[in-house]
Amino acid sequence: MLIPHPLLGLRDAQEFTYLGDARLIDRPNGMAENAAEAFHDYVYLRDNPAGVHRELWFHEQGDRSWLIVTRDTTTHEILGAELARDVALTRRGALSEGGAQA
Amino acid sequence: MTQLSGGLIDRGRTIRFRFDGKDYQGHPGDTLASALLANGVTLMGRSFKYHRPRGVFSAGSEEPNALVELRTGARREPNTRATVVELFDGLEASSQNRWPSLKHDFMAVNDLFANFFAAGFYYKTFMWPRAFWEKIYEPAIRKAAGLGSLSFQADPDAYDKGFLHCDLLVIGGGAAGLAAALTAGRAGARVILADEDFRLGGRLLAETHLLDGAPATRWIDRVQAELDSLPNVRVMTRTTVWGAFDHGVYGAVERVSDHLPDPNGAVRQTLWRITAQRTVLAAGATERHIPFANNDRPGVMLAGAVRAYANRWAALPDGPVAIFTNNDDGHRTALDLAEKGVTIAGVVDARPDARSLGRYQLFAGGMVTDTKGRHGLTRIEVAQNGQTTWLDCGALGVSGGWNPNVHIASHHRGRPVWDDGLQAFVPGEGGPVGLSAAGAAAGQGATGAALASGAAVAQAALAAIGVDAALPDLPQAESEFTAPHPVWHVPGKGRAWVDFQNDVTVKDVKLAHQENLRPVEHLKRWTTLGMATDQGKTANVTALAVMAELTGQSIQNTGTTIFRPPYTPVSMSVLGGGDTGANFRPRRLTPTHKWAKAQGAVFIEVGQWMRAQYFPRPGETTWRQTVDREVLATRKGVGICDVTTLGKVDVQGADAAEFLDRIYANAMKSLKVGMVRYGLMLREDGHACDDGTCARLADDHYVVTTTTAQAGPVYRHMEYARQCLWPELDVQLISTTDAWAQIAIAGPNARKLLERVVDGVDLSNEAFPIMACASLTVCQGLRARLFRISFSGELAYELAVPARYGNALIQRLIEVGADLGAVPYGTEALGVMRIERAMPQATS
Amino acid sequence: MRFSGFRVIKEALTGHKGWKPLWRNPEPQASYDIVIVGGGGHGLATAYYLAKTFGKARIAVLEKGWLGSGNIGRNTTIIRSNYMLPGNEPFYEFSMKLWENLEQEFNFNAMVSQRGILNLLHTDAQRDAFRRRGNAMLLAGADAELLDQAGVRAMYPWLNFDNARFPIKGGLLQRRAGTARHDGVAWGYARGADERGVDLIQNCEVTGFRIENGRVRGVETSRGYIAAGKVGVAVAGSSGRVMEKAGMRLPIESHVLQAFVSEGLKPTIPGVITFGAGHFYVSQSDKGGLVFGGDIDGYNSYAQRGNIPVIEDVAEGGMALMPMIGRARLLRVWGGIMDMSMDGSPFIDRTPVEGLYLNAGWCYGGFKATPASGYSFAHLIATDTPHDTARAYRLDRFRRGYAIDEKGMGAQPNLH
Amino acid sequence: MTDLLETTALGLDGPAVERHGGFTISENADLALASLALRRDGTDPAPFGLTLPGPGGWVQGGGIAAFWTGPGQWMVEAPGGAARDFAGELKSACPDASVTEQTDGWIAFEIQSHAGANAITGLVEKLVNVDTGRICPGFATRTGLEHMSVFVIRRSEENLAVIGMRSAAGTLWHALTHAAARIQEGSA
Repeated sequence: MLIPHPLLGLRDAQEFTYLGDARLIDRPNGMAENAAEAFHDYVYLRDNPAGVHRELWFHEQGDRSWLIVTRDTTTHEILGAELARDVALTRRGALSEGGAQA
Repeated sequence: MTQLSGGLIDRGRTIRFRFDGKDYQGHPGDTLASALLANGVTLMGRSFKYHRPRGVFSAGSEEPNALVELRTGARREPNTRATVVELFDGLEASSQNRWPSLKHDFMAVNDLFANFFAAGFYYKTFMWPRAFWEKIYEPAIRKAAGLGSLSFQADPDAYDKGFLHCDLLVIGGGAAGLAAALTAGRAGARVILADEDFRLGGRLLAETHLLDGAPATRWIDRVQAELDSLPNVRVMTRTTVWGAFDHGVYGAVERVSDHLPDPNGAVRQTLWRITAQRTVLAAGATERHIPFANNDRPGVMLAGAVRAYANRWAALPDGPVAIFTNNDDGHRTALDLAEKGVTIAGVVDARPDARSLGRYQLFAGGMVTDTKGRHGLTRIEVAQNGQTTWLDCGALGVSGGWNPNVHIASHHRGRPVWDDGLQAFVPGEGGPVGLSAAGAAAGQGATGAALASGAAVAQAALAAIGVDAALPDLPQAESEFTAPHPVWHVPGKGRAWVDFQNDVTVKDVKLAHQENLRPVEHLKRWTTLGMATDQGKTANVTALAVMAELTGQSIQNTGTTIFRPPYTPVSMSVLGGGDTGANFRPRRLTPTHKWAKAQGAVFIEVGQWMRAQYFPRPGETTWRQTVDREVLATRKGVGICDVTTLGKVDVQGADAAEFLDRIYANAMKSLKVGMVRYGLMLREDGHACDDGTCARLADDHYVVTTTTAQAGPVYRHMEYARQCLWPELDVQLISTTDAWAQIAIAGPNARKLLERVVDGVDLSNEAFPIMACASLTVCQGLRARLFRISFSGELAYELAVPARYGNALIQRLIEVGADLGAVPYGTEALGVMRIERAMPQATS
Repeated sequence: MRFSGFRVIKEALTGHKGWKPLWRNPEPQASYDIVIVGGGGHGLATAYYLAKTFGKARIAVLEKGWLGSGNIGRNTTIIRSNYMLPGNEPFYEFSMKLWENLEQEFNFNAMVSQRGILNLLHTDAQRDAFRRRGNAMLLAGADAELLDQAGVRAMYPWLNFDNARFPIKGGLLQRRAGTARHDGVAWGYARGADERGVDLIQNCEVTGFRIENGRVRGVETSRGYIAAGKVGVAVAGSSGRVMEKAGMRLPIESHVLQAFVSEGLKPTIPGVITFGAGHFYVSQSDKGGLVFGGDIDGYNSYAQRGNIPVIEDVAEGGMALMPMIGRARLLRVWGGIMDMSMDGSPFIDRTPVEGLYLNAGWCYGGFKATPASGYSFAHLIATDTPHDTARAYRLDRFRRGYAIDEKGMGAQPNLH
Repeated sequence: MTDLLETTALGLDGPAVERHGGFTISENADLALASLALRRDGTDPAPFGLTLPGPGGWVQGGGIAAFWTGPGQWMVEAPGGAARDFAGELKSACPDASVTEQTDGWIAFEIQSHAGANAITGLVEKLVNVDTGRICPGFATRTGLEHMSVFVIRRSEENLAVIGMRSAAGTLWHALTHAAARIQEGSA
């Protein structure tokens, strides 16, 4: 497999370490009332679709970037890849504009 | 033997070789199979189950019968197809799956009891008494099964692997492949052309077609010369592309020196991982046969193979040749052979309206119904219009049409589709992205069509990646393809083989139908159809057509089994690559390794690291004695231990403190500059996953340590936290594990010893208390870091210096600490001291 | 029809005319008491035990493809009970005991062969861990022996002892472990179930569940609606897909595992060997092929095919362990979908939907569990209480803090 | 100046230099390395006047060189500077950035081809899965090599550097020399 690194172009997937479901970047607030329940779902229930899946890959043998790769699990076709940091910052921005983040 | 004139062998040179202990001669250009045929050898192997005598059946990698053990000693290579072994001087081969000899095989007794060994018989018996399965039945089955045997010696040859990248990969160097490579090469694209044969040309080499009025080899040579001259084209012969993987990655094996008597230390085979933007599959087609009673005798061959042996290698089995066909292609064999002066015993054409294309006896609407000849074909029985005749012949060429080699196009579980016009499966949807088939592999088997298709498919493939390619001028070729008339087997009483190697007959297919194992996967598994070393290349389509006939389903709906890599079997050695011994995986050495080794240390593997486990001294006979001494000496005087393997991460940035506060279970923000704190990390599920220390070197600068085993995962997690969870924090990370040699100095005399190496720093308890840290210099100006931390409960420090000085430092510490009782200790003593002091042990 | 050596001889002498279909091809009925979704090993075994042991009738097994087309038809055939944790070991030992009498019981030779499994060890730490595991096995009534290097050498003198990156220091041997012919297991259960009246319905894909008031009423299929009193789902790699139709998210990820077979060879490797340090395990089939494998590819997948790095990795491991296999050739690589759970252990449990039961999460170790899984699942469906040995395989165990994590890797499915 | 003696990454007293095939492979023990990472509000640094390269790039000038290692992160090389506190110098030059000493974290093996640029390409094909069409002078990347993580830098047409973990220097040396020797054998 080849991962289209946003900065480095196509790279051998062997350079990467796989984590899984990109929802893991949305870590629940540990201080919230329902934290136990939220963490159970966060830790143990991942998206496992037969089809398009957004997932985290770490360029461990490369530039040490975490990527969010969009991939079809039935064909392995890759539809895109972004720097996870950019995605996380965007979400932060969106959240703080909405004033939701404590 | 029948030796013919012409052929693509160099009669000017002679090659000596040996088969089953007998000496023979052949010529450059020969394969083992062609040379054996030229020497009059037709019996080459025994089948898997019934140990039936078998001769060569094909002229390529689809060969089910002529399997040999090639070479001797540690280089012995079982199950090698004689049809693809390039002859070399001194070649030695032996037949296999027989005892005591190929001619007189004791296990051929199986054939007499063949009726008992029908498909699936072993599922129905051998169950009583229970203990007999492992003790009696199974060993007997195992001994009779299998084919060749391994030498049980390590492979002495060298193997290599590598990576190639190209715009266009062309698989197959026949008419279509050459046209594709030429098209792309001239357009300036980066091209790789790979062909499994040792000579480019593919099927053209076996044919007498003229291209632009001249022998095909003239065009092939011209194209090859041009491709060789183009710096953007890499021509790889003896290279089999064996699998298609995701995103245009292909596995290929180049047989670098398999054609040499001895690689002489050079690489034998290279595994290439080829990344191609686009791929043209021009892998040709494989002829299929038509099962009839006793169709497996040596001398019964594919008609196209008979033609290949005659045209390319100028060799045939003894005696007249007969043909059994359901299409025009069978006639071409008769024509070519007749041209060479071979007697044609007759052409049996299953088509009632068949017309003769030359001067030979034609049996239109005929069928071959039986054969004779124990170790080699002598006669065939022909049935026509209700009458039977026996014809004398030494060889029978059978042609049931051609199956496009759709394998690699189907490696992504793409299912081939049945083309009624062609009477063949062609590549279907769902194949590897970026791959298109051309030539015979796409059902374009006529030479002219193959050439045109190769060029056109390459042009389209390049257009998709933005390369404009002009179609090259292609030679004029005769057109010669006609679709076969569907005849899938000859009905009759005798056993008619479908899969030769695994001895699957039409009756077995019928039995599978009778017992309701009708889905094609059940058929395969129940009968073992297509599970032999040839993966049923000449058998599967025929068998599923027979099943379709029985169920009344269409061939398309009956479907194929799944095509999976490799296309042809690949040696374990080349897949396993080069280093299988001590360099199988990286080994990490500590900065003091050289010194420890000189001290006679016993090393232990910790992750990839080799750490000193203990340092035995003369007279110590058990590890326990040594470890006890090391512990006591440390407790009493001072012990020294290399702890470099602990992971180290340099953490900087304005928010470094906040970041570490979040990473650890305990607080780090409150840590003062110049101090160290023990830290515990938790997984998201609450389990402890790592522990270590966190030292604050400056307001915005920390160094944290991890356990040896978790150095990688902890760093990965910290990057994850930094990039994904808290991207707003200003923090920078980098591993410094290898940069610093870190030495633990523990025991009541630790301070005294340190004072002797540290450059003018007050190490008193007041100035440098427990959990203090500092940057300083040692041994006259060497930059160093000192941490007052202990994992063994003693007065202890860890001293870090640039790794290159670690070896000298530990030596120096031992030297200057001699009077303080300085001794080195290893991981075992470290563990003992930690446990004795109830310090937490690193998680595993 | 009863199979026997006598019967084989009789049929051979009479032209094999008397062999009957191994199972019928029934049309699906409008309703069943129990519908099992998935005609793989676990589903077929469940139906078999429901009919045979628990006396249930009106059972159907619905299979979207052909019987045994899931992981039962695509694995490395190893059977063993060498686990450590109390949640696991009694279950797998129960399975081993069922294996030991399986063929006589269902009158079909599945070639259960107790040729022993040897887990190699290379370090002191591994020896300690294996000793601990061996003791746990003994406590659960299984067999285990810790071998030193000489013991390993006596069994397999051709392993790489001398120039190895990971020198072999010993191994944990379970003699009663071994292999079984995977297709034979599926066929044996299928035949046994069919004989007891179970309808095995092939080419029948479940496309949805009909659930009313929190209770399952039946399943929608590609061959129409089928009403059912109870529905048991045993679809291995498709668990995520199928249970989504019942509105459930599972603590499971689907991953691809590749497995390998070499060309046929004369007897080479008598037992099963695992080389954890090199990500490689191997045995030899009765047909002579070396059957081997290694790690999963490591990314979520439903594509049933893997990629080349794992092929190389496994071959490297094999060559490092036994350099004498170098001249053997790889014949075929295949990939199957594993339902990797969050702790590496399976689920046999009721679901929040009444009457809907789930058997899933076998990771890449489901084959050896087939008999016990079928038996326990049948027990659960028939009696609505878990079988004694499968009590720990609950869906809510993470919420309750009872993960069964043999490898200690935590909630990272691709590391189990 | 310390009186402790250096040991090279290969455990020798001096840097290894060997010829294998058409290549000379030498251990660059004198190379100082320091990583440089941007801070949140830091200005783009130009250490000692060197403009830092973008992804995949390596530049040299003013007696130092640098290559991109990750977003906002570079490795700066100072040939011959291993004995100095190069990280300290770099930090003084770029006070706004995070600087970390990396000299002994790595070992650089310099490979010189005596058979032209094509031989370098041939060697790279056997070592790492990076398109040789991209590995032109001025190219640097981090990738995998025989289960190790390495930096590969094309310093010039005929010079390639492979920088790996210091602790695995022996394994890396073996891999490089082995591959280099085979290139010659194969083409002989």
